[in-house]
Amino acid sequence: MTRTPPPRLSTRGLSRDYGPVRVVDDVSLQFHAGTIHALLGENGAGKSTVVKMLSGVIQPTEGEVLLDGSPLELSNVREGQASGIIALPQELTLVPTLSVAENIFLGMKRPGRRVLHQPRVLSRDARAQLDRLGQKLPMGVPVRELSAVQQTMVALARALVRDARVLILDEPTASLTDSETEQLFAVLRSLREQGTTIIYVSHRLEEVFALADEATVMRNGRHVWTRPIAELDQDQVISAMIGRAQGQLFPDRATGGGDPVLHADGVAGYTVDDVSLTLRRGRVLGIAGLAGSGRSELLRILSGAERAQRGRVLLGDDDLTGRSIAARMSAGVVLVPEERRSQGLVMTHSIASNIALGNYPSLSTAGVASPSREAATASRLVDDLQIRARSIRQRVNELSGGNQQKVVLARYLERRPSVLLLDEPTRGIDVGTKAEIYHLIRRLADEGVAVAVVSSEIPELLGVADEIAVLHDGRLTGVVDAATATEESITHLCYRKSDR
Amino acid sequence: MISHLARPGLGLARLAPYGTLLGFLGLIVLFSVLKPAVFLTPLNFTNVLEQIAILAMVSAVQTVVMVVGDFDLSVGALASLVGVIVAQLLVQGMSPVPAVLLALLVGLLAGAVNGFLVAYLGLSAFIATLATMTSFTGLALLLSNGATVFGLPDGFVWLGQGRLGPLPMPVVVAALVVAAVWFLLSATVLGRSWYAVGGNAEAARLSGVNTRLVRFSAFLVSGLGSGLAGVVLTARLASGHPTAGDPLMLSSIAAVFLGITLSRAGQPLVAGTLVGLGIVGVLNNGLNIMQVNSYVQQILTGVIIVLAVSLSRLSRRRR
Amino acid sequence: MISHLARPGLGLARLAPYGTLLGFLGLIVLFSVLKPAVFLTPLNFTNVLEQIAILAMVSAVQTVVMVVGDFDLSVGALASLVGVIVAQLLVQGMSPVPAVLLALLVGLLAGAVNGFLVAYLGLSAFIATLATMTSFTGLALLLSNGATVFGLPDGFVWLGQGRLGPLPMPVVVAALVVAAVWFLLSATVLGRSWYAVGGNAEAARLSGVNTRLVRFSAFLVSGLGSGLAGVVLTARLASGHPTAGDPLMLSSIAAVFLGITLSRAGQPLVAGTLVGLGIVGVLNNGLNIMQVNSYVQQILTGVIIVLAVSLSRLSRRRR
Amino acid sequence: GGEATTPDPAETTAGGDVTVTVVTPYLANAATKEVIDLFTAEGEERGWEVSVVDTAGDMNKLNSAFQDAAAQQPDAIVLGTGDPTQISLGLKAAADAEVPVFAIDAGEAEGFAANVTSDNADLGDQSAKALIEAMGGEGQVVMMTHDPHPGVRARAEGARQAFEAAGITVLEEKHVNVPGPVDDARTSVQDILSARGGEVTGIWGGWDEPALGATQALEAAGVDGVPVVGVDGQDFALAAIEEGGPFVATVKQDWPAIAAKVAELVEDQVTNGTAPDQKNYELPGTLITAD
Ligand SMILES: Nc1ncnc2c1ncn2[C@@H]1O[C@H](COP(=O)(O)OP(=O)(O)OP(=O)(O)O)[C@@H](O)[C@H]1O
Ligand SMILES: Nc1ncnc2c1ncn2[C@@H]1O[C@H](COP(=O)(O)OP(=O)(O)OP(=O)(O)O)[C@@H](O)[C@H]1O
Ligand SMILES: [Mg+2]
Ligand SMILES: [Mg+2]
Repeated sequence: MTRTPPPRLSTRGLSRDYGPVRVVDDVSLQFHAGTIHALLGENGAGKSTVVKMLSGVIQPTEGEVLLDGSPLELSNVREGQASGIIALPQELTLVPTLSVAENIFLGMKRPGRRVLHQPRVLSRDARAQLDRLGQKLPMGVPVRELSAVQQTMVALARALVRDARVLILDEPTASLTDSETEQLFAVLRSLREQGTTIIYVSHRLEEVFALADEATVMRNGRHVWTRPIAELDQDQVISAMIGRAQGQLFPDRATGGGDPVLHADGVAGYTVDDVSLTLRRGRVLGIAGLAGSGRSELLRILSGAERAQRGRVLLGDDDLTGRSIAARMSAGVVLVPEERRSQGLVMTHSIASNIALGNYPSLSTAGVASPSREAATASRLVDDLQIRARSIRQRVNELSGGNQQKVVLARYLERRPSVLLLDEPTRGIDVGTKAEIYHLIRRLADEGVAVAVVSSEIPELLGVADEIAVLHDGRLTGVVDAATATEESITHLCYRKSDR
Repeated sequence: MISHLARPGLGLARLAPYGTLLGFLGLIVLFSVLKPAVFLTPLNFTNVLEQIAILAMVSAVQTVVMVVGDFDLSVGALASLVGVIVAQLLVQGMSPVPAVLLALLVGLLAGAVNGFLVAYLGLSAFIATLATMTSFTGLALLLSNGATVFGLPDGFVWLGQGRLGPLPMPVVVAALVVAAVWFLLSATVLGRSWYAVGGNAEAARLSGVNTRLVRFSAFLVSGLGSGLAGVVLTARLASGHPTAGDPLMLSSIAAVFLGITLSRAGQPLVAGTLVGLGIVGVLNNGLNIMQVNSYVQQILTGVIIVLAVSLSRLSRRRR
Repeated sequence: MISHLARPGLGLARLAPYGTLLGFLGLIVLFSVLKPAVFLTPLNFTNVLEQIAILAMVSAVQTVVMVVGDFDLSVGALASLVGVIVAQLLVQGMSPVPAVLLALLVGLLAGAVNGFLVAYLGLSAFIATLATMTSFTGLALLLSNGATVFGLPDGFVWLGQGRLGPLPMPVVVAALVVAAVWFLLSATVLGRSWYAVGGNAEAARLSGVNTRLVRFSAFLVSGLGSGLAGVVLTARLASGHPTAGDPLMLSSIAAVFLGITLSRAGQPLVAGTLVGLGIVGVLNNGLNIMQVNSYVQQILTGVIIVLAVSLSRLSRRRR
Repeated sequence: GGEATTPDPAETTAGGDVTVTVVTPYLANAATKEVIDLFTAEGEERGWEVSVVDTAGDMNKLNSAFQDAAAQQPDAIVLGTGDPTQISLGLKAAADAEVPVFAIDAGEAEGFAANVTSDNADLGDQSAKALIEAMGGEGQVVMMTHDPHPGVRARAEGARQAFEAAGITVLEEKHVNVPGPVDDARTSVQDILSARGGEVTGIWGGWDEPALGATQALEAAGVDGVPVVGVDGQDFALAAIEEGGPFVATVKQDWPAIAAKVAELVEDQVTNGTAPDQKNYELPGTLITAD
């Protein structure tokens, strides 16, 4: 009998309760040195909860975590870090007012640098880290002035800079575009070579197959199985996750429609510059571009969330330029924002009140809210979108990331818009539900809604859109037919300067 | 689990279990045991209610401002100012009803100024209301010439000293104000918008809420309520004093903060504010009744408040 | 782009262009034009410095507490208490140096109590420091028996009334305190941790910052600084008075808030606080010099502060 | 920059006009306000330019106000009530600028050219005696005090001695909070009545506002026969006494006489160069009752 060394990190009978509910139930896992281990499961399956217990953010109700075979009691993140367990949480946790360098080294005890703050040294070291990720970020500005992708890169750099024995990444690529993802994978592979244990949570299965050595599937808080990636295919994983076989991922394309509904005429903002495009009834327009290319800003200008510095926005003959968000929403133009926590949700409020927010015109009488209608609406949407929650009264900060995203979607869908602007709508959503959202988008389009979708996943745009508009550095570099476009042709446009 | 906002009701169900409420009950038990013959009488009960009635009006409207995530430091000075104004009008022979209405209008206008500065000019509520507080105090002193304005008609004084059945009038008015604020906060779209703006202003804005108007309206309510409190205070004292309302500022914010310790969402609730008021009122009354030395009474007040609030920490689940 | 936070320096580069600074300069120009012969003299300049010196110490440490996202309402009461204690010790014959050290220790302890309540028990800073404020005031009244404690030795009084070269001692002490706080905030890892906790405590915690210790330390600094302010105040008044420091509370928070309007990140900066202090000091001095009626002066103070701060809105980029 | 450019006195007091600056920490107090107004009127009658600076209870600022005032080189500075032990710095600034300082109702101190005051101990004594008489020479009293104010503290001391001499027990001394003294006193007395029932047979107010609060508490509780006295003789107190309720007496300070005396001393000093012959002038107060 050969004595194998104990796994780098393992769990024994790990369970976690929130109140009366057990969200992780008797999970025993083993993570070995020098491997990348994917943790998979539907939204709300308990992946992030496991990750939090491994890194000391929360403590298990039962069971234990073992490092190199010996039990480990982590009462906070600091103790986890001291043991070499470093986690990148699912939700962005940066200090918005601090600089890139300060965020990267925040909370790190660096020998010889524990008392004095030396910004120059800090910036130099930070830049070295970002170089590994192939990122050039402005070092001086507070991170809140960076785009969502850039912020994710900062958070990644923060996780990578701490000599991790165990590195846990909870959906690091949810908002990354392909090129950033590739850079990240290169770094992760080299860490694997050096013997680091990597635990990787993601809903992008292609990535998992490209990167991981082993995969664990969780369902309803329980461990389903752990297998080597080489023995698996995507359908197996999906059916293990959702407990049944997956139907068709993408719906069929539009057949009819096409009347122009919303028209942007030479709009400009901070990054967006002189963009003109048209959304058509019954059609889905995908919007592609690199990080920071101004995709989000374009939608924000169309929806009134940000004032256009130039240009006009027309809804039919109706000039919306200068109208408030509320006025545009009443006119039927609705934006589902990119960042669910900072822009979408009132985190301490319930699912029901988050859905009601923005729908009061139909959920009240003479200014008095109707709790029964609010509840009925919320219940219906929770069922429709399969939001996994104990009740519609549960606070959204107790939901898993993907389910929070669904609550945001639910609010805006209930407005029954005629123009729907979606910014990264499937960020953090599991494959099963993604398919449903794609079908939902198509159903809305078929009912006559004009849809725009911003996404960092080009395959997603190819699958769901009729046409794809591509932005580079705020300018439109082309609008192509999705049926004939390929990933390569879109990527090409993403990098190409507009020929004006 | 219980909804935070979707269900109206006095909101007791939304309170965290135990917590500061325990502290409040503890205080009642303490004084009941120590001085049963005095503390536990209907008369003393009415006294306590009467003593906190005016503070209750201000705390109720302060609750609204704090729901949207701001403070109103000018409430006390405004109550003083409006009190002086109504007294001046009455002394100059105006009859009570128009005098009161005019004074309330001043309160509303003052609230509009605060609201404009905070919601539309974007000043921080602290600076804006500290500045208006200073100006209101100056105005009150100027209008009253720094002195007590007295000689008010009985019809008016009844508002502060009369009774409706067994209840002192200030208690009746306070009950109406609290009920109105409770209704606004828990049953109306405006109330939910206040909570949404306080919870996440950007999310509210992107949901089509006119966040500026919503914040503005909170200060309007605060101005009106503070003005009313000033009117009742003047009636209760049968005279207008240019600084009579000033202590209301810190106490009202304290009552709301005490109440927040009872809220699961970390946002103020009318029910929580009532408990906060109860603590302030019972503590003061009880220590007076115990005949504690005035200075020691101050020391104890601080200590007991800390103890009462710390109880809410015992019932807190670990993070 | 200009470095936002990564670069030390007095932090002027981090200030929003124009803004409240304009308001401050506007005030100086105003009074210079209206009363050049009095306002623009070195003597008056020293007077203004001396007048804001004690407030400057408290505002500097209040800045630290507000950087971590809290308030300290007890600063004024603590200054009073420590002032009474040092006066009592001196009157009882202790020599100045040990008396001052002992008094500062009391300040530090009081800060530790506040820090414990806020950082470790998790009470809201408002409630916790309001409660300790009440207790500190009660203690100061009790220890002084409500009266002024006087008859302090000259060696001690020199700390408040003496001069070092042309500079009054309180100005020298205030400069040291401000410099120390500035150094802590901008050049130490602890200072950056204060900013991190104030910017997003949850993010800081998940990055491995000991957020409790960091908040606790902010209150320690505040207690020590308030205690020192109380000592210097007592020396300046040549007597200990149980409520002498009380006005420092609101003024210090106001100075920090005024300063925040100059910060791009919306977080307090020492440089901003200095401008806030400048506004408070110049406004008070200037209006006194103009011999404006006291009540009108209060009205104007509010109005001018609003105007000065509103200027910062003109230079703000629209959202 | 050492070479001081202290303004030439002739420049600021152009044309030989007399300027007087009044500084006070208590302008929001009606009695203080009254005497300062009276003094201002006296001064203006004499053709002086009188300005008033209030520091709203802030003693540190009071010193600053002295400095500001001294920097302007007025002919005199008048302190309108306040504690001389806390303003040595301000007095020094005035002395350095060679500006004489007169005090109204402050107390005797080195830096004052003179202090003109009511005898606060006497005010306390007179009011206490009026209360004792109204109680029929016996009983137990509650005192409403505010020790941080030196004048009120002296009155309380005077009253305490009078009660002791007459064999009256002081049940409780209740500190009245400022601002908001009327309501605070009302609340305290309401609670004291609950706790002590009929034990209390008289209430002494350190100034008129707490006395008014006590009166209202007694009336609201329907308690008869417990007299209240105040000190200061403010208008509202006189009105309350006239009504014939529990408020039976107050001691009016002779503000007109005090203001006139200070103005006279200032005039002597400034125009005639004669220093006051006394450091301290104490003018008696007048007891006012319903009769
Ligand atoms: N603080 C909390 N209180 C109550 N329930 C919670 C809390 N945090 C998480 N849960 C519940 O635990 C379950 C598992 O959540 P978790 O975040 O681990 O899911 P996940 O697998 O990471 O999902 P996703 O893919 O959507 O991120 C969910 O049903 C969620 O509602
Ligand atoms: N108010 C603003 N002030 C300054 N810069 C801004 C502002 N709004 C957006 N930007 C900048 O404009 C650029 C485009 O931002 P936008 O969020 O639209 O990009 P995006 O294509 O959606 O990228 P991402 O994938 O990062 O979300 C970013 O670099 C961002 O920093
Ligand atoms: Mg998750
Ligand atoms: Mg984007």
